[in-house]
Amino acid sequence: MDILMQVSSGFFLLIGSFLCLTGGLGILRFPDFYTRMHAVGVTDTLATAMILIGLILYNPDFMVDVKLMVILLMTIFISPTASHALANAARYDELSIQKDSKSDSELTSSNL
Amino acid sequence: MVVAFAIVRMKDLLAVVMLLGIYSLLSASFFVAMDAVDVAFTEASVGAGISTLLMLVVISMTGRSEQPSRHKPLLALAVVTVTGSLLIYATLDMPYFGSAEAPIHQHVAPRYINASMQEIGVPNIVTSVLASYRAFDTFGEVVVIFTAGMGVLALLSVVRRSDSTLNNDIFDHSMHEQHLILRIVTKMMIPYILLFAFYVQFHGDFGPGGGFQAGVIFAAAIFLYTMLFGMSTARRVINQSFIQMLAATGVLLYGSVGVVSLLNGKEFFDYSALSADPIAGQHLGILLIELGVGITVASVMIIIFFNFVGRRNNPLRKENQGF
Amino acid sequence: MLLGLYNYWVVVVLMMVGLYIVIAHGNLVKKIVGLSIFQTSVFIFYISMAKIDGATAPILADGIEKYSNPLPHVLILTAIVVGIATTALGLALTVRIKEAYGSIEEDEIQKQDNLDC
Amino acid sequence: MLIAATLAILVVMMMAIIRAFVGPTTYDRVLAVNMFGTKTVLLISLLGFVMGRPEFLDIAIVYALINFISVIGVLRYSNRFVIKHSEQSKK
Repeated sequence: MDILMQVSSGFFLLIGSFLCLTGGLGILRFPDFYTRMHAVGVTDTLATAMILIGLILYNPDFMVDVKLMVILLMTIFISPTASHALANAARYDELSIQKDSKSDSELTSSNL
Repeated sequence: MVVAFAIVRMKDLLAVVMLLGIYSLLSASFFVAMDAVDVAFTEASVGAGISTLLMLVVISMTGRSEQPSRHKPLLALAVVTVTGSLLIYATLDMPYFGSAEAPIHQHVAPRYINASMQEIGVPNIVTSVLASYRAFDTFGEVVVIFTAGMGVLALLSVVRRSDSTLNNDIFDHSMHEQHLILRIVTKMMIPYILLFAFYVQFHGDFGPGGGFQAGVIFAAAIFLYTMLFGMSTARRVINQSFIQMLAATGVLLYGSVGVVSLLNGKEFFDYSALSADPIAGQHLGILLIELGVGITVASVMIIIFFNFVGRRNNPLRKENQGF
Repeated sequence: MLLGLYNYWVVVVLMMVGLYIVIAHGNLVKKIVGLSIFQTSVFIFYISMAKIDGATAPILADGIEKYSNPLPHVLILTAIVVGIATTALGLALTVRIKEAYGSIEEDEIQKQDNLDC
Repeated sequence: MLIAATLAILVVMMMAIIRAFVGPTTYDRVLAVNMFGTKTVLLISLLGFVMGRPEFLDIAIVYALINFISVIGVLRYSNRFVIKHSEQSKK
């Protein structure tokens, strides 16, 4: 039973780290804001959940598990909401989908 | 550390502030790695949260682009280089990183670590030093925070206008459409944030936490509410004069604990006078003092934020905004 | 052996970056950012002095003998909160300056002052 | 395994910082900051386990909260700016 816990926690941690790395790669390499948003928003929540589940399995202490659960719940609530708000704001700002079409300075000058 | 260099180069102040947020998060993680959990707690809530928010509000008032400076940066660079190299020369005599023989670890610290459990009965040494051994220092700091809050109040307080401007109403409406999901999630989160603030407040004896952090978290919950539901709604929930009174109450509570122990024949802030059992007295004293700190910090932060935002919404400022 | 001092060098570099921003930039908000970088470097200095190799956080628990030094933690804890209060005060002054002069650039403020005289 | 995960998160944090530097628009930067915050939460909880004192997860909770609040703050104050001006131009 103990070894099963160890192996499964290692497995979850591995998946989590992999997802993290994917998200990081995505934020660096994707061509425009919305795809980057997509890369981060999708992987972030799952990666966090995976790593936290891995830690919960790794750890026998009850109190720590409860705190980890709280963090997990918060991430599940907060992370998609923040992504949504961000995407929404970008859409209202009429940020275009083409490849980095507006640089920062153009954006400000066009709005002022 | 690289972040700091980038901050120098950035002209866009908004980006600068965001980088400052990252920098603050980084330094907080550094504090965790250096075993300073309490400090990391504070830095996370204060540096990353509140100060970023305040800077954002100010930038939205003053405009976000920086003009290229006409000074000669070479002179500044020279001054900086000279000072830096002198400082590095001075560090050559310093004890090595992480060594246990450094002079700083020889004098009062062992006493705090060894005697704290018997004398105070609180597992978190940082809390016991903060609230008991060095209660007088902390009192001074609380007064400084209070004074700063009053200073901001004096500089920025606006005469309240009962007629909220038309522009704001339109804006509030558009916000409502746009941020439906945000509002619902926030409504769900805020009670838990407040609950968590209380947990931090009263759990400070046993784990990282205490009045300073709890106050900031509490204030952060209020900020969140203000940002999403508008200033006027938040004013309806928390009255300005009420919060000003609270700030003063916090300082008074702190001071009166000291005075009570003085009246009971012990020294200022010697809590063993508060109860027959010295340990229980210490517990009570720390609890009261942390409460005072928490109330002061929370209400001063709220005062500062309300005044910044209130100044921002002031209709007089509108013509200045098209810079 | 000199490498054992690297934490101080990081602090010095950060401090100098902050100082450079304060000296060389005209924008008042930028100056406040510089000050807060300077401030954080002092925090890092204190905290890194408190660290002892192999020690853990100063919260007493069974079976742990070495703790890091709690005293600098206390000092910095209060300093951070005081720091935000003073930063807020500085920002408030900035806002007032912006309202009075219409600008937060040092040069323009001085120019306007010279015109007034 | 814990250490491997920590290293992975550190690498991702570096990536997020780079994006925050170059990110052509403000929203890219906000995105990077948001991601950085989430990764810091993970890093703190992992660090607690690596250092053998996992009781300090409160800090991670605070990070999660503060991260949310600051993202909302950035959006609110940068966004409002934009909306106001576009409304004025419509009139």
